[in-house]
Parts: sequence; structure tokens; C-alpha cells
Amino acid sequence: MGAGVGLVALSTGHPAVAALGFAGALLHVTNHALFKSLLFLAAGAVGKASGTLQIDRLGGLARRMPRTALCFTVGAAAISGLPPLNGFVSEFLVYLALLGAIVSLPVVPQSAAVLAFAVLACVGGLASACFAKATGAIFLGARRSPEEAVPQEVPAEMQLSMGVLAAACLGIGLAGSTLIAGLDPVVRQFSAVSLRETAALGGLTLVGALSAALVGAAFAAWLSVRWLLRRRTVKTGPTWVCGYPAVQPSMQTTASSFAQPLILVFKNILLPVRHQSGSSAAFPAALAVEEHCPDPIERFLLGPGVTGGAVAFSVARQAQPKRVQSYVLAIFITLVGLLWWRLG
Amino acid sequence: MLQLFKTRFEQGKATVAFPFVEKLAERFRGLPRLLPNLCKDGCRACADACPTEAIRLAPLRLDLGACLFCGLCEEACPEGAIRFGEEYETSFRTREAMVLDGAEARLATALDARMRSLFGRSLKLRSVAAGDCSGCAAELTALGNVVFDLGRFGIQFVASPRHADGLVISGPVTANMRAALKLAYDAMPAPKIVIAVGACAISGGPFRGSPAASDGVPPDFPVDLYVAGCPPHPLALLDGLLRLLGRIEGATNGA
Amino acid sequence: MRAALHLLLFLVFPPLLMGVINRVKAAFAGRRGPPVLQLYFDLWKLLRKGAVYSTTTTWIFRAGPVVSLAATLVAGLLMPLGGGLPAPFAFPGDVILFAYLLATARFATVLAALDTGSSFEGMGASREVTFSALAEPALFLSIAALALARQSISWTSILSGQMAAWHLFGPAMAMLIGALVLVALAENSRIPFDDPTTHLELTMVHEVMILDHSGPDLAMILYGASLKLFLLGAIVVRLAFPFEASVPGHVALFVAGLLVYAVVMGVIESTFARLRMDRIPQILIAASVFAALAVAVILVRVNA
Amino acid sequence: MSAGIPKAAAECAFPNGGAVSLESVPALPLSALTAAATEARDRQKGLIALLPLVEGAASRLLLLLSDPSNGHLSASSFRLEGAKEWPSITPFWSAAHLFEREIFERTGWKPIGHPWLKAVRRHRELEADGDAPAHPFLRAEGEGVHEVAVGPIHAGIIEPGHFRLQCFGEEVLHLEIQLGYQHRAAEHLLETGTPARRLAVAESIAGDSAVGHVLAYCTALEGLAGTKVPLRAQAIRGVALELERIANHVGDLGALCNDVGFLPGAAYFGRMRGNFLNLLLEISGSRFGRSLIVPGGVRFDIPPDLQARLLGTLDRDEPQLEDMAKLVFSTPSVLSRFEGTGTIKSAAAVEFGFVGPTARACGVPRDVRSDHPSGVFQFSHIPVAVAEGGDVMARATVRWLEVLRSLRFVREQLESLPAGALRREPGAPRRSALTVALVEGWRGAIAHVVITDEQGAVARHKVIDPSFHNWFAVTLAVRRAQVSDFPLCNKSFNLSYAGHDL
Repeated sequence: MGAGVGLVALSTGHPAVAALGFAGALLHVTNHALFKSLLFLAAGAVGKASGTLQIDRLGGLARRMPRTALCFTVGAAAISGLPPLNGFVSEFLVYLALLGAIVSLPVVPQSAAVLAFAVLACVGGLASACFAKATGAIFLGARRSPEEAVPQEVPAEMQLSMGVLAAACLGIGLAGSTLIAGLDPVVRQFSAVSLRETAALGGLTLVGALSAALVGAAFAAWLSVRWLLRRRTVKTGPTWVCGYPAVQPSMQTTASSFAQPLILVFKNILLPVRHQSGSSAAFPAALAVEEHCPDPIERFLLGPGVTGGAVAFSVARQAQPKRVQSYVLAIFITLVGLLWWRLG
Repeated sequence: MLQLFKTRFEQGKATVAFPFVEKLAERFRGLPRLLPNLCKDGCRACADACPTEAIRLAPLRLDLGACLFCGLCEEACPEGAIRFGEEYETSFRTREAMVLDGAEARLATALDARMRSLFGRSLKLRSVAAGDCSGCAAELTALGNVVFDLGRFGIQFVASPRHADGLVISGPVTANMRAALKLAYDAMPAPKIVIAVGACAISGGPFRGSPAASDGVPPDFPVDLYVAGCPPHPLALLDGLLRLLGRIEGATNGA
Repeated sequence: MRAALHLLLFLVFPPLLMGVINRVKAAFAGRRGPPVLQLYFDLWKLLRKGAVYSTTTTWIFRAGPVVSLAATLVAGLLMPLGGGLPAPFAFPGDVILFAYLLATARFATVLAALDTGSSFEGMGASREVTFSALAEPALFLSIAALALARQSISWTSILSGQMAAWHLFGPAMAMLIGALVLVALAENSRIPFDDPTTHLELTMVHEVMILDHSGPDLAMILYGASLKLFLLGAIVVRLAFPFEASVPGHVALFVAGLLVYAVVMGVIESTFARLRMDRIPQILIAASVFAALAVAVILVRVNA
Repeated sequence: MSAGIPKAAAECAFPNGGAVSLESVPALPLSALTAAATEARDRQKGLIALLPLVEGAASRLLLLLSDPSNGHLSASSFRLEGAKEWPSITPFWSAAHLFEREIFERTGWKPIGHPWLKAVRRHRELEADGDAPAHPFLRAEGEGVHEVAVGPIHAGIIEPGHFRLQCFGEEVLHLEIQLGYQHRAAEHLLETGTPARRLAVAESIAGDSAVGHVLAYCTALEGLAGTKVPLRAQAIRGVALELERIANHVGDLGALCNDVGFLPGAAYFGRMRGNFLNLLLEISGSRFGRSLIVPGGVRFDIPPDLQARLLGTLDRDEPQLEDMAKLVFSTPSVLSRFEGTGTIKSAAAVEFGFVGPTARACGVPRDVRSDHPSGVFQFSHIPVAVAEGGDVMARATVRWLEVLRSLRFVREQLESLPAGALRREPGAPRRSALTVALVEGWRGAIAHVVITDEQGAVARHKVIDPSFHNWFAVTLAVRRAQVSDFPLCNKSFNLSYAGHDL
């Protein structure tokens, strides 16, 4: 989207807007590399620790794997574009470009920019909903299938690789302006205007400062609560669920249930498929319902082709190293290296 | 919209002044007065009439914690030694103070200064009905309506015990509710208070001796306020709460 | 000096709005109602109470209130309070940071709710994200419309000189106020979207997510909620009262405007029933449509 | 008094509040049960109760029916020989489902083929093992289904009960209600307490229908003793019963407004409810009409000055009440919440034997006051309020119509109170007898069944609160509904937990 704005702005003679768009796009790609790797690593850690990746069978892993949970949460917040993390910085640039387009471009791209602006906001909201759901279903609450083996925190090297990525997410979030300044030469290849000439750099510095303020304020608030409670009675007990003494893990929202209200809103696009059995008898003996939203692209376009490809890939996979994490780490290091080479 | 304003206008200001000074009703049975010296030797009329064995004789004692305020004893007494008054104040800090003799009733006093400074202007209550016939629950609900308007004193009923400062227990505490009641109490952050409302919660009331219930709030809940009645009038509840918060002075009735 | 006044007003004033709303509702009901300062009393008490934490929860539960409050506080630094008190921090694009800080606050609250493992809180969280995902386009479209109208992308400049905007785009501004009030009602969990007074686990949206918070944590959540009410109100008030005045006059106008805003909220809450849950998305989409119409009107005028 | 009029050999019939000797209740072979139940179902009789009856070594099932077509109540019994089990009648007559479960819980006798046989009221010993073995809940299968367990302690000031909802997102697939938290062994105390205590317990079965329950209790005792209650006392009882109905209906209309967040309705109706409770306070000294009704009559009179005061209050409040109803029933945002929410089909209301406003809101005109009148209702009739639709709106409408009709009735009674005594001391109860007293409480038919032994002492006192019949209506109302509409549906019935749990 950022690149799109950039191209349009370039063609209509607004290099400043274009610069923002390209910078946003570039940074966003980098950021995606960071937090997606982070999320995949964390997902891998979860898979390794619990033996399943079925989201509705997981839950409560944060107690067992606090560090993985922290890293996943950072990744989830970053991919949702929330400050003080890196996802926000790149989205901020894209938004800035769009706002620039809204304010200064001719009417047709201007309208398109408004549309894009609203769509981006909605996508942001949906992403945040989706990753809140994922974080919640995997790491929070109580375990949904207590009969399975108790998951343990993954080995230190896996934690380290996740930690590095999470730190990078926060680092870019706080010091985005420095990185953008570094991106300037790249951007100038696309657009005639230096980022320094746009207002973005100053803004980004403030974004970084305010993000730091957010982290600081949260930390201060955390300490104050600690301080307030230091001599008080602080107890632990079961979650308040209306005083029911025999709570079971099934009494939690599942990922699918969490998403269902949203799916309902978009049912004309997502076309959910529902299978319901069990009768409407007065005293039903059994009841079952299932609903899923097959990806329309997969369902109608890719489905046939993928099946063949999957077979081929599964053969190829035998040859690869077993641990996905190390693999992704290698990719990450290469990326960072390339970036430095290009910037330096 | 017009209809709304018309109705609103008709309703006027519904909230009653508190302390309430008007007479509640001719037949309202409030705090009883005992005149033990009127008792004739060997007369058991009041004790025999009492549905909950709240009356002890020689000398005459009336346990307000078990009293249903039905007035049968007053009706039965040939000498007029028991009279239900018009005072709605029927709350006490201790169980012992609820056993009336001929002397002035020792009504509820305020919490200590620390608790009062904490809850004086903000008290959130979690009500738990534990075998309540819904009489007490109904009067507790009525406290929140426009007439009694509990909120004006900074007191409010809340959903979660985590948000609550006080547990209001009504009903004789059935066996099936004990676990839940304990969960609710434990879920409240300290410091917290417990209020027993109605004859059932205080002594088991009509259900005293029931094989399926305790005789009122079990000893593991330290009760700070007892409000007698079956059920207590909302004004009695309001009075008790405000006494507890030190917002009404006067240890005896008739203030 | 003005920054200090800004901070003072922003930090101290918001709980009063809740008090005013409740007094208006009390007037409609015909009761005296809680004191205007009740929320201050509640907060003061909660800060002095102990806490109970669920054994199911982790650090995420404890981080929820602090992150959420911190994010809302930082968001407040970006919002000018009326015409007289510019935001302590203003830069191009702060509108975006503002909106996303509120999203961060929500994200933290939602995760904290999910951490309890309670089905109610999960349900509340699910409703919250659904409704906010739908409210987001309305908010952003409104921002776009304002940016377009004022040719600016920072709150402080967008919200200054609104008189001119009214002269140029009167009907659009009215529609924007409508959309923003709807967004504010939804985001602040007021009737007709949510009912902060009926304590029913199954029907609540926001309040059900905080069932497990106690003591200082709860105080932070309640305070944060009042800040959010104040911040969204600040936008609406400035749009609705675009008059220019001296600095003290501006401050007085702003405070008076906020009180009017609270009264209007109270009146809305007293005259409507809340919506059935499945109707809420339709209303939020309607808010987006309002905002989109405003954008269209302004686009036409700007390019005419 | 009226001995059994053997209408047919298969059952003995008697009027509401009448007593029959236990011997005259036919003891039929168990094989006749299915036919009797089928016939009762087909002729749309009301199931008052299905009870276990033990006399020495003999065990019987006692079937008590009401026939709205001729106003008779009837009793028949079926001998259980050998194995203590019988072919369940629930599969073809759903109205019996809770009664059969209750018998199973109390005696261990087993209804073979009952579709959902589990304890009706939770018990102490089950606490320890949670809900696993003795309280199985139906669990919906499928990824994404989640259980919502509400209660026993609800958010508001509500009685305790446990609701287990099987949900898919916001949609309710199934609801199971587990009550019993309020179980205080009321029937046991009614059988063993002193007379004064029994009366107090009867008043505390369901505190919001104290008048209804104590009236049924006294009617049963009076039936056993053959006492004729003075007319003035009957009229005062009727006034108290209808005031109780008005106060509760008005209060519930307010509570419905509260549940949809319509504050003015909640505030005004809530206040008006208090005004009607205060009328009861004027009459009896208790806002719930306690201590008024006693066996043989009433304790308090309505002298002319009080009569004038009561009528004056009605004059003042009625127009306000009508304006409030006009406001609520004309506010579109309220109507959109009420209409189409929690719908129950008329056929289901008949099939499950719902009573009171729950049934009448489904177009089923069941009303003890006109079907089986006793006391003052033998002389003054109240037209039955019926609405179609079976949704929250229909229930609100029925409640409102009943308020209006009861107001008219109260006014009529107050304006022309018959002269005479307040009380006639009941004599000794009949020995080895059975009596059934039905009273139309504000929730529906309240039944007290009393059986005496050879000495005339109470051997069995069975209480059936209308809620016992109606709780399943909540289950039906919320199926396929939205979770968030559940509290509204529940409130539109406002059933008693204490009355069910006893």
C-alpha cells in the first residue's frame, strides 16, 4: 500500500508524499521479516513444547513458557501495528503518506487514499483482534486439554533467537527515526525528495520519544502498584466465575468462538460453512456444531494446485535441518547483514 | 420523547429523605420494646406463640436475630409486655446485642476510624443469597431504586466480589451454597466486611434446624453488621449501613 | 504554563465527567444519585485496598491495567484541549499515534481479560475487539475528513480554527460530530452499545472484561476509562464549539463544552434502551457511512 | 367436606381445596399409568403432580391432575410391585419430566426410559466430586463450541442457580439449568414443625409470593378440617393476593426495562412496585403481606379509614402507571428488544405444562382463578389475560394486562367488602386424607398437597411452585438465541429459585 501511494504520488508530482510511501513500504517489509519470524519461532516453540498446533487445544501456556509468551505477545502487538513496537513505525509512515495524499493529491488519488486510509484502519483493527485471539487462545487462561503432557519452556538458544527478534521489534519501535534516516539513500533512488525534507523525521523522533514514554509510564505504573500493595493483603485464588466450585477448562472462550461475532459481520465475504447435528428435541441427547471459513482463494483457485505441490515439498523437506528456528535465524541474520551493507 | 417528559414530570422527585422522619405505616412492626416487669409468673403465651423460639422467659428476653417481626407474641401477651414500635432501626454490631431485654437496644455503632476513612464515601457490596426466599434479596434490590437511592451515600452493589468491599449474606446458608459463598468471600480483596441480613442469615430464621442448611452465616465469616427483620425494611438496611460507616450517630434508637 | 494547565486539566478533570453523567441519569430517574465526585472517592479507596489475583493469571493480567493506562496517558499528550490549550506534543501524524495508542490500551485490556480464562471475560473481549474493529474505520474516516477540511494532519492544527471549517463545510461537520459521538459511545461502553449499570455478565462488553481486577489495578482501569471518555469528548467538544476566544475564555469554553457533552451522554443514556448485541455492528457501520459522507462532501467542496 | 365423587373408576375427582380419603383414591395396576397419562395429555389436563406414596410396604405413584374443562381436580394411583421402577411417561408427556426426576432423586425409584435422568436439586454429597458423575451436563461437540457456566452467584442481587450454556460465539445452542442451591428442606419443616413454624415456613417458600403460598397452605389445612372461611376474610385474602401480583408484575416490567438499559422505565416501575408493596404494608405490617393470612381467615381487618386510604392511593397511582406503560410500550428501542426475543411456541407450552403468565403469553388460557376458582374467586371473576407470540413482548403484555385487571378487582373488593368475622378457628383435620389446594400466584398455579396419617397428623406436605413447571421454558426460550439476550429472557419469566428448590 505504501509503495502504491509512493508511485501515485510520484506520478502526480508529490515527491515528499512518495518518499514517505516508499520509506513506509521498505520499513514494513523489514518489520514483517522481524515480527513474522518472531511469531513463527514462537509458534514453533509452542508446537515443540506442547506437541500440537491446534489452537483450540492449547491455552494457558504463559504459565509454563513465560518467555515464549512474552516474545509472542510482542510479536502479536507488533504485527497489529501497535506502539511502542516496530509495526507501528512503518504503518505510521504509510498512514503519513496516505494523509499527505489526502491533503495534497488530486481528487481521484485523493479519494483512493481516503478509502485506503479507512481500509488500513479496519485491517489494523482486525489484525489486532486476530492476534489478541491467537495470543489468548495459545498462552492465556487455563489449559484446554489438561490430559496432554505438561509443556515446558523451550531451550535457551530458542529463547535467545526469539529474544533478539523481540528486542529488535522494540528497538525499531523506539528508535525508528534513526533507521529511517538510514533508509534515506534507498528512498532517494525512488523519489527526488530526501526524507529529511519531509516532516516525517521529526515526527518519528517524537513517536520514538512518546513510545519510550509509554514504556516508562507503564513501568512506573507497574512499580507504583507494587509499592501500593507492598504492605497490603495480596491473595491469590481462582478466577471469579460466579462462585461455581467445579470449573472446567472447557468453560473458556475458544478461538473460533472468539472470532465468531466478527465472522458474522463479514459473513457475506467469508462465507462460513456450518455443520450442525443434534436435534431440536426437547431433551437432546447429543449436540454438535462446527463452522469454518475456507479461504475463498484457496477454495476456488489454489486448492487443486496445492495438493500436488505439497507432495513435492514434503519430499524435499526430508533433506532439511530439523529445527526451523535456526533456519529462520539464519535468514534473519542474512537480512540484517544485507540491510547494513546497503545502508553503510 | 414527549411521553418521557410527561411521565418524568409526574414522577417528581421520588427519593425519600434520610433519616426518614415520617411514620412508615400504622401497622408497621419495628424495633420491639420489652416491659419484663409486666410478665406474670408462669405465663408462656408469647413464647408459645413464637414461630422461631426467639423468646426466653424469666426474665423476658427476645432474640431479634431470630425474630420474624410477625407480632404473634404481642398479640398473645395478655399484659402488653411486648410492643413492636414504629422505629425501623434494627441493626446491630454483635449477636449478643440482639438479645433484647427491658433496656434500650444497643444499636449498631461505626467501624473503626481506619475502615471508616476507607469506606466512608465509597462502599461496594456484593450480595449473595444463600437460601434466601427472595424476600431479603427483594429488599436489597429495593435499596437501589429511586426511593431509597443507596447510591447517593456512595454505596453500590457490584457484580464481581473482586470489586467489592463488603459481602451481604441473606438466607440460612444452605449446604449447597456454602462452597460458593466461601469462594465469594475469598475473592474479595482485603480489607472487607460481612453483613448478615434477615433472620435466616442471622439465626436460620424459619429454617432453623433444617437438615439442608446451616443456622445462618457460619462462624468462618466474621460478621460486622446484623440487620434484623424478615425481611428487614429497606430503611432498616440503609440505617444499618450508614451506622456502620459512622454517618448516623446515636447508639440507641429514637435519635 | 499552558502545558502544565493542559496536564492538570487532563489528569484531574476526567472522573468528574462520569459524575455528571450519573447525575443527569439520576435526574431523569427522579433520584438524588451518587455525588458528582463519587469516582474520585472510589479511586482513592481502591488505591488503598489490597488485591486478589487469580491463580490462572500471569504477568499479562497485571500488565493489562498499567499498559492500558500508560497508553491512554500518552495519548492525552497529543490531544489539544479546546482552542486554548494546545497539546504538549504536536507533530504531523499525531492523529495516527493517538488512535493507535488507544488500540494498544485496548489490546492490553483484552489480553488481560483473556488471561483469566473466564468464559465471560473471553466473551467480553470478543465483543470488544469486534466492535472496535468496526469503530476504527469510522474514527479514521473522521480523521481523514478533518485532515482534509483543515489541510493538516496534527490534532492541534486540525482542531484549531474550526470556525472556518464550519463556514465551509457545515453539514459535513455536523455529520462528523454524529459519527464521532457514535464512536465515543461505543468506545466508552455507553448506552446504546453497552450498559455500564446493569451488572449482568452475559450482556456486558467492557465491564465484563474487568471482573477479575481488584484494588489499584481496578483503580487504574476505571481512571483510564474516564480519561478515554474525556479524550474522545475533547474532539467532539472542539468541533461542536468552534468559537474563538482568549486563552482563559477558551479553557472556560472547553470545560463548559465537556460538561454539556457529559449532559448529552446522560440524556442519551436516559432516553434509549441499549441495542441488541447483533444490531451494534450495523450502527457502527452507519457511523462509518456518516463519516464517509462527510469526507465526500468535503472532497467535493475542496476540489470545487 | 366434599367426599370423592367417583366420576369414573379410574380416578376420584374433587374440587380445588377439597379433601378426599386416601382409600377413595383408586389404586390401579402400573400398566394403567401410560394410558392414564396419555389420556390426560390428549385432553389437555394439567399435571399438578406425580408423587411417590408409601404406605407400609406398599408403594404407589400418585397422579394428580386438574381438568380445566370441568373445574375438577382428580387423583389416581398406580401400584409399584417388585422392582421399584416404572415406564417413564416423559417421552410422550414432557410435563412429567421434573416430577419423575424428583421421585428418582428422593426415593431411588426409577422411570425407565427417561431421556434426561439426573438429580433435580444438587446435594451436599455431590459437592465433593464437582459435577462429574452425578451431574452430567450435555456437552456440545465441535471445535469452537464453548461452555459458558453462569452462577450460582449471579451478577445482580439474584437468587443462586447454575446455568450451563453451550455456545458458539454469541449463539446459544443449548441451555441446561441446574438448581438446588436454595434447597432448605422446606417440605421437611412443613411436615415436622410446630403450627406457628409451619406457617412461617410457608411464608418463606418464595418470599415474593408469600401471600400466594400461605394462601395455598391455609386453603389445604382448611380443606382437611372442613373449615368455612368467613367471606370478609376471603375478600381480604383476594385483595392481598392481587396486590402481590400487581407489585411483582410492575416490578418485573421495571426489571425488564433495566435489562434492556431503558433507565426511565426501570426507575418509574421500580418506584411504583414499592407503592404497591406499601399497600400490603398498610394492611399487614409487612411489605410482602406476611403475617396476614392464617388458617381459618386473616389476622388484620381493613377498616373504613384504611379502605379509603388504599382507594386514594390507587386513584393517585393508576394514571401514572398507565402513563409509564404507555411510555415503555411506545419506545421503539425497547420494543425492538422485546419483540421476537425468547419465543416459545404455543404447542410447547401445552406439551411441557407451563402455567401462569408463561403459558398465557403463548396463547394458552390457563388460570386457576377461572379454571378452578376457590375463595373469593368463586364470587368475583377476573378475566384471563392472554397474549399470542410467546416472546418477551407477549409476556410483558400479559403482565401489564393482569396488572390492569387486578387493579380493577382490588378496587371492586375494597369498595364492597362483605361484613363479618375475620377468622374461624379450624377444627381437627381429617384422618388418612388427601387434599390439594391450587392458588393462582403471580407466577402461576401454586399447589400444596397435604396427606394426613391415621392420627390426622401431616404425613406428607408437597409444595409445587409454578416455577417447578416453568423452568424449562427458559431453556426453550434461549435456544438459538443470543447469549446476551439470556438475562432478558430469564427476567421475562422471573421464576423462583427458592420455590423450585424448596
